[in-house]
Parts: sequence; structure tokens; C-alpha cells
Amino acid sequence: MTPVQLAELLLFPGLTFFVWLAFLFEWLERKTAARMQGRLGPVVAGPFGILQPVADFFKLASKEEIVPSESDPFVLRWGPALYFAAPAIGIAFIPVLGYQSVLYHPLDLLFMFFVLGFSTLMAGLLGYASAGRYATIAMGRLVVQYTSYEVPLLISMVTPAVLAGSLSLQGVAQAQAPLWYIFLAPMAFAVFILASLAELEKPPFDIPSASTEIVGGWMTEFSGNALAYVKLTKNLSYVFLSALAVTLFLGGAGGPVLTADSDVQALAYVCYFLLKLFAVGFLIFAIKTGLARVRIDQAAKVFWTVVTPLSLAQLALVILLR
Amino acid sequence: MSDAPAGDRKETGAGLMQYSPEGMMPFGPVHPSLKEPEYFKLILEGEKIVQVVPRIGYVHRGIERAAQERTWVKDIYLFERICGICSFAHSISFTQAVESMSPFEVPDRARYIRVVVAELERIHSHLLWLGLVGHWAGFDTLFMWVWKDREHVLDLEEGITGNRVHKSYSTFGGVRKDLPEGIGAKVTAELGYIEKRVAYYKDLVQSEQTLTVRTRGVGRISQDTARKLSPVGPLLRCTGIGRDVRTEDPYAAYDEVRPEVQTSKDGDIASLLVLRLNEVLDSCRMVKEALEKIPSGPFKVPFPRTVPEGEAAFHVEAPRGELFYFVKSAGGSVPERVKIRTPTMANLLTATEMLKGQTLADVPVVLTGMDPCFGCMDRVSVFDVDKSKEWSLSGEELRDYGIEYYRGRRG
Amino acid sequence: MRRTSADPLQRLSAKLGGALHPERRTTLLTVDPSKVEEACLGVASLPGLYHLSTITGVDLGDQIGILYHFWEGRRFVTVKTAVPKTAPRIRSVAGALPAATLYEAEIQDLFGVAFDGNPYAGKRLLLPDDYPAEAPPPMRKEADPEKIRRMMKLE
Amino acid sequence: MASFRSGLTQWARKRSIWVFHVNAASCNGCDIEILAALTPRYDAERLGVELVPSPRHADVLLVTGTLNPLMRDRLKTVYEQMPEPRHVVAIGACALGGGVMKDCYNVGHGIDAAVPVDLYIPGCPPRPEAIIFGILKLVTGTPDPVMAGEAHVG
Repeated sequence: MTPVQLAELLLFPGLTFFVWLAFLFEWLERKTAARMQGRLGPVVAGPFGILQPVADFFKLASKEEIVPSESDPFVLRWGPALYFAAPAIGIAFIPVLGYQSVLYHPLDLLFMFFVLGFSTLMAGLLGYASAGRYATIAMGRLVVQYTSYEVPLLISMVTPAVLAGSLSLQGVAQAQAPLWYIFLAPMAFAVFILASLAELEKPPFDIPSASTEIVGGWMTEFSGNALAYVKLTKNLSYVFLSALAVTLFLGGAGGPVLTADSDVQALAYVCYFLLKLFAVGFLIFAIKTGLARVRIDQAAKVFWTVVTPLSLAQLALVILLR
Repeated sequence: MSDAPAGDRKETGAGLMQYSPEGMMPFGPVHPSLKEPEYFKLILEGEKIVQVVPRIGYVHRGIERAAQERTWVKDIYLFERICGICSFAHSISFTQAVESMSPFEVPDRARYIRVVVAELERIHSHLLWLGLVGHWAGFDTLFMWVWKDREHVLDLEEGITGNRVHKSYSTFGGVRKDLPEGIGAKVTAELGYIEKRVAYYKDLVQSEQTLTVRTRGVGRISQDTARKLSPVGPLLRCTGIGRDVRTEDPYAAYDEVRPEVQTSKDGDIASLLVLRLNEVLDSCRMVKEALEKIPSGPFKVPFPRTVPEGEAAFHVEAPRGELFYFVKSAGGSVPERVKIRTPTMANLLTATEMLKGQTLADVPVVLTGMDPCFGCMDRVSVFDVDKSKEWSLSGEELRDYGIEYYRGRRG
Repeated sequence: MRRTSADPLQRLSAKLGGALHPERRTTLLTVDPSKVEEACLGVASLPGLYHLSTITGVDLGDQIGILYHFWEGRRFVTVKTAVPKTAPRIRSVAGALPAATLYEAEIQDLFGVAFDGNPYAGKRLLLPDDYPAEAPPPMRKEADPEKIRRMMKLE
Repeated sequence: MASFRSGLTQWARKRSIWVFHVNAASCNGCDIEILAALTPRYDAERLGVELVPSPRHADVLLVTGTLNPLMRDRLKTVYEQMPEPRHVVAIGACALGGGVMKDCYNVGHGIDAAVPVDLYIPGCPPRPEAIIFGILKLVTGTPDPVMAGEAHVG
């Protein structure tokens, strides 16, 4: 690996870039929610409170870390790192500079399936290791929810791949140059957003972390550094899923070519990407803020009886039309 | 809160029913959805609740005893602090109970002012409750909106009485001070806004899908159960029994400013939502009507420091239902006995009944649905009522119970 | 209205050997402790009187008075009885009127009256579980709040 | 580097205050005012104040109420679950010293008998402004217990 590649991986458009995006997303999320609720939201940390998530992160990192006596200290110590690793590796495959991503493999879409599943698995493991009663209940809910949304999520991700005839994210993004797949497969996009809400544990599917029912869900027993990383990972996953939606349905970083200068054009691509990313992000904020939480059995029912058939129908339609 | 069960064993030994720890889950006393500490042991079958064992007493302070050692006037301020939400209902109930024992007539103006403030309090309490239902159903946006509007009502209350929460407004022989100048126009303007918002919320709670699936058919109680367990207030009225102290046994000026009793037939949380919002609209109308009809004259008559010997039972319709006071005087400067039965106390049995058969996710919604006010209630406690004998369950029996439960459901 | 529903009350009172005192808002029916369950059931089965508002305990010196308040329209019907402090024991009405369960439990906790047949018999409901055994029930006249506080180490 | 880190921590701690609320036998008055402090008119989130569901996530413990014997041990348990650095704020007359309930038989004289209190906010109940003012006073670094919000007592 060359130094340039390493820099790309760790700084831009790799990890550091996306971690800052994650902070920005949390700020936007809180600010949007606040404005929709008739409040101001954070204002004191940095201009317009933009550094609020950063302040939260460093404050948590500076706090004492309590390891409950019944819990598994090894998992509690290293689990958050693995949990963080899942979206952190995933984002490296997202093409940001034009159709180029930092890491590439012709079958990397399949790897995304693994990343998404792994992240949920780690959440379950962390909850289990912390050995709290609420965490145990949360785990049960997490598993039920996972089994319900995972199938439609995967089917909705396969649909663009079928359209593009490619199993790599770069290939899918490139194939959308003439027409974005959101227009060809709108239902798949809708299913993807719904399933993302479930994967991210956002309302109406914030069942595994429903604070008014089971305290902090599987995060109840975490404190200090571990909590800081767990929260950061959740935000990073948020960005990661939005980025996946952009890549699969909104033409990735693609857009009009403005100049022949490849460096300037790369900047334009980043701008296109960010614009689309924020559009998807706002869509999720808006859905999340305007809805109440559903019950786990209701969520499972919705996913199995409505969302999954919908995604299958979309896939069949796409295959027939191709 | 994983440590909440730590105290469990001790408590079990000291009198609560014994249960096997499998599937048992503590709910409280410190839990984010109970803003007040109460402890519910939920016996679960998967996510389904088969038994509820509440333990109250976490807010017990011993107010009734302290009242016997303080003068009549000091007691007004003590009783007001039983509950921060229905504080005015407590003070009018106590003052009217005492007034009914003495020959002094309360001036008409004071009777009307009491109606105005009591109805404003009902509006504020119901809005507070609607916000909390939203919060506990995971719908924080609704919570924020409703509490924003509630501030308008608090402004009116503050304008009239001088304080937002504990108003110290009603006193023996009338109210402490007169209505401020020009309050009528202000009230009409603010209540117009509230009415518009409440009409919108009424539409919202009936049409918002994610909210209706959480509330429709949840926590259903029948009229028969209601007759048996004597719940009060909206919880009783949502089963179709239209009992309301304000119409059946009018106090203050309720015989001249008459409320329309709201009822519903469904007896579930969804119907409670609509019913309470209808009551808010009705209260808005009553406040305006009372301010129009209000006679001029004195707002207070002098009242002696002692109360003639005798007993009186008095009740008012607090936001949560019938609030009952029994006062006994030996003719001295302190009461001989004051007994208070708060609405939540009467409703708790019904709430445990509503919880059974629901899932864990429904607990906050159902508990909120009854609009608990444990601060009020805590002079008493509760647990299982269904099986009137003491029973302990092993995991095996719990399973059998669950199987029986589902069989009963299918059949 | 009052006349028609007062008549069955008089019949009930005569049957149980009690005394009936109609007052301005409250009709008082005084009965012997052994007849309380019958009296309460009799009152509760009268039209409109099914609502048991509450049960009050009162310290009457050497006796503990127990009052069952039923509400209908503009009046209360109160069944009144008293048990001696030396043997504070009475049959529970919770079997017939489930709503009484808690109110009886409260009196048991605060006045130390035993209710035979109440599901809460012998259990703490309201007071802390480690409420000092040597202290009298807190609502009795002889109980001194200061002393109880000291016993519970609140000071 | 060390000073940068401590500076960063200081900066962060003043801007991110996560509170956990315990009602130790209160009348609800203070509790609804705490909630009101989070709602649009007062909006404590502006200042980074957030209500968290678990004491393990919290920096500040808000305690209201008279502390009856049943809640005394619960309060200690909750306090022990909080990670350092942690602070306790007593809100309302009852939590300060028993308030109007002072001589009831089931009531303690203030929560400082159970947990160390950093700040007292008087009032029955204190207004939301006073609560926000008090929490700010706490994090902007006053070492001694301060009677915060005297001007705002409602």
C-alpha cells in the first residue's frame, strides 16, 4: 500500500472524513429535530452548536469507565472497537471521488452485506456481555428486528446490482450515469430507507434502544470511553447507510463534468456526493422525528407482510424489464 | 438500573409475593418512563405480561398525620403539596370541605374564580398528560409541541394566582386575591390558541398511524370491571359510565357553569386520548363562560381560625377524577382527622387489570394512559388483585400459566 | 329521590340492628363490626350506590373507627363501625367489593387494624419494610412522629 | 499535549451536561419543572443539557423530593452507578431540607444525608430558569455549594 493510499484510507476520503461527517450528522439530526419541535437545539458548543457531538464525545471519553461485576470485561473492552470497525471498513468501499473508491473489489457489494450483519451481531454481543436485564431484553428485540429487516434490506440492495449487472459499488454507481436507479426502482429505495431506520434503531424502529421502555437498551450498562465509541459508531453507521443509499440509488458521486482539470473535478464530485448524502440524511431525520415508536411484533409484521413482498415485487419487476 | 433488583430479595422476603426470578423484570423505582418512583414487578412470558406486582410507598410522606398537628390554615399549604399537578384541586377540596362545616357562605365571585382556575388546571394537566403519552410512545415531537402550548396555560395561571405550580390561591372563605384587571381578554386570546391546537392534536392522535397502533385496543377495560373496581375520572368515563362529580354533585359554581360530560365506549387508551382532549375543549368553553357570567362583589369573607365540631365528606373532580376528602373537627384550631383519597389510588387496581395480557412495550403507554400521579396516591400501596390469595410461581407454573393463557385466547 | 332510596336504607338498618342518622350531605349507618360486610353489600346493591369512594380510619381514643363511604348523586352513604384498640380485627369486605382491597390495606398499615381475608393481610404496603416493629402504627394518637423518625434513623 | 488534552476535556465538560433525574418522594412539582426546562420555551438542550435514560451515562444527578426511607437506598444505588466525575444537584425545598413536609414521620431532612450534594436550588418548586441557571453554575466551576437562582425562586 502506497503512502497516498494510506492517507486516502485514513484521512480523505477515508476514516477521518467520515468520522467528522458522523459528528456533523448527529448535529444535523439534533438540530433538525429541535427545529421541527419548535426549539433551537444546541447553540453554545461552537458556532450554532455544531461542535456539540464533539463535546459529548470528548466528555464521555474523559469519564470513568465502569465495568459491571457480572459482565464480561474482555468483550466490554474490545467489543466497541470491533463494533466501530464494521462501518469504518465499510465506508472505505464507498466511491466518493468520482467513481473511485479507496478500496475496491469486484464483489464488494457482497462484503457490504457482511458489514451490515456484523454490526448488528456486535451490538447483540455487546448487550449480552454487559449482562444487564434491560440489555438482555434489548437483545431479544434486536434479534427479532434483525431477522425481520435483514431480508428486505438485502433484496433492496440486490435490485440495483441486477439493474447494473455488477456486484461492485463502483460498477453500480457508474451504471447510473444516464439515469439514477431511484427512478427505475423507487420501491427498492423506499424499502432500503425503511430497513435502514431499523438497522440504525431510529424511530419508528428504535425498539432495541427504546429509552422509555427498557432504559438504554443494550447500551444501558456502558459508560465513559466505551459509550463514546458506541455512540460514534452509531452515527458512523448512519453516514455509512446514507452513503450506501447514495451509491446504490442516487448515482454515487456522479454528476456533470465541469472542467477538464481532474483535481477540480474531484472536488466537484465530493460536493455532489455530500449534497446527495445530506438529502438522504434529511429524509431519515424527517421520518424519524415525525413518528412514534412501534411495537416489536408490529415491526416484525410490517417487515414480513408489507416490506419484504414489496422488495421482492420490485426485484421481480426489475428482472422482467431488463 | 440493573442494580434495582439488588434490593429485590430483601423486599420479597419482607412481604411481597414470592416469584421465581426467571422472566421477572423490575420496572422502576427509578426508570425513565416513570417520572416518579414506583416499583412494578412485571412477570413476563416472553414479552407478554402475565402478572403485575406494584409496590408503592416510595413517595409516602405521612402528610395525613402531619395535618393533625398543624393549624387549619397551614394545612391548606400542606395539602397543596401532595401533588404538583393537581395542587389546586386539593386546595379547593379541602377548603370547601371545611366551609361546608361552618355557617359562612362563600361569595359568588369566589365560587366562579375557583371554577376558572380549576378548569385551567384541568387543561394544563391534560396537556401535560398528552405530552407524556407522546414521550412514552417514543413520539418526542408531540411531547415538545404539547408542552410548548401548555406554557400558555401556565402563563394564564401565573397571571391569575401568582405561581405556576403550587398556587396557594384558594383559602377558607374565598380566594386569596381578586382576578387581575383585563384578564378576560387575555384568557380568550390564549384559549382560542389552545382550542385550535387541541383540535389539531385530536386529529393527529386519531390519524397518526404509528400512534394509533400503539393505543387502539390497548389496555381495554369493560364496564363491568369498571363497576367492580370503582375507578374514577376519565378512566371510568372511557368505559361509557358518565359519572362526573361536577355534574352529579356540583360544587363551587358548577351548577351554573355546567360541564358536558364526555364519555366513550371503547375503554382503551386511544379512546382516553380523544376523551381527554374533548374535556380540554369543554374546559376552555367553561373558563370563558365563567368569566362572562362572573358576578362582581367581594372575593373573600373573613373566616374564623377554628372550625365547629363535626364531620364532612367532600369530593371534587380533579383532572384525574374524583378527589375525596374526609374532614373531622373537634372544634379546635387543628383538625382531628383528615383523610384523602386521591384519584390515582382509586385507579391503580384498574391499571393493573389493564396491564395484564399486554406486552412489555405497552407498559409505559398503559401506565401513562391512566395518568398516574403517585405523589398524590402515596398513602397506600397495591399489588395483585386478580388472585386474591397469595401465590408463588415456579418457572414451570409460569409456563403452564402462559399456555393456559394462550389456549384461552385461541378459544 | 331521597325518600325512595332512604327507605331501603331504613329497612337495611333495621335488619342489621344499626342506627341511621341522615345528615345534610351524608347518611350515616352505624353497625356492629360483625355486620359490616352485610351492611356494605346491602348499601352497594342499592341503585347508583355501587361506587365505594374510600374507607377512612379514625382514631377515637380507645377505639378505631372505620368508615366506608359510598357515593351517589348529591349525597354519601357512610357505613360506620368501630373496633377496640386492644383487639383491632375485622372481617375484610374485599371479597365482595374488590375496590376495598387497597383502602383496607392502607388502614391496616397506618392504624394497625387486621382485615381477615384481605389479600394484603400481614404485609407492608405503604410504610418501609423495615418500619420499626416496636413503633406504634403512625396514624394512631399515641404514635409520636418525632420518635418514629428517630427510630427510622431519619435524623 | 497534556495541557491541550485537559483543556479539551474542560471545554467539553462545560458544554455537554447529561443529567439523570431521581424523584425521591417528591410531589411532582419540581419534576414537571425539570421536564419543562427541556421543552421549547426553555430548551436546555441549547446548552448541551440532555436527559439520559441510564445513570451510567450521566454527569449530573438531579434529585427532587423529601427522601423517604424507601428511596434512600435507591438513591445511593443510583449515585454509585454513576461514573466519575459526577455531581449531585438538590432541587426544591424538600430536597434541601424537608420543606413543608419537614415533620412528617416518613420524611428525611434533605438528600445530603444520603449523597454528597454539590449544588442546592431552592424554590417550591424552582422555576425552570432557576434550574437551568443552577446547572450552568455547577459546570462553569464554582467549587462550593452555591445557592443558585436566588433571583429566580418562584
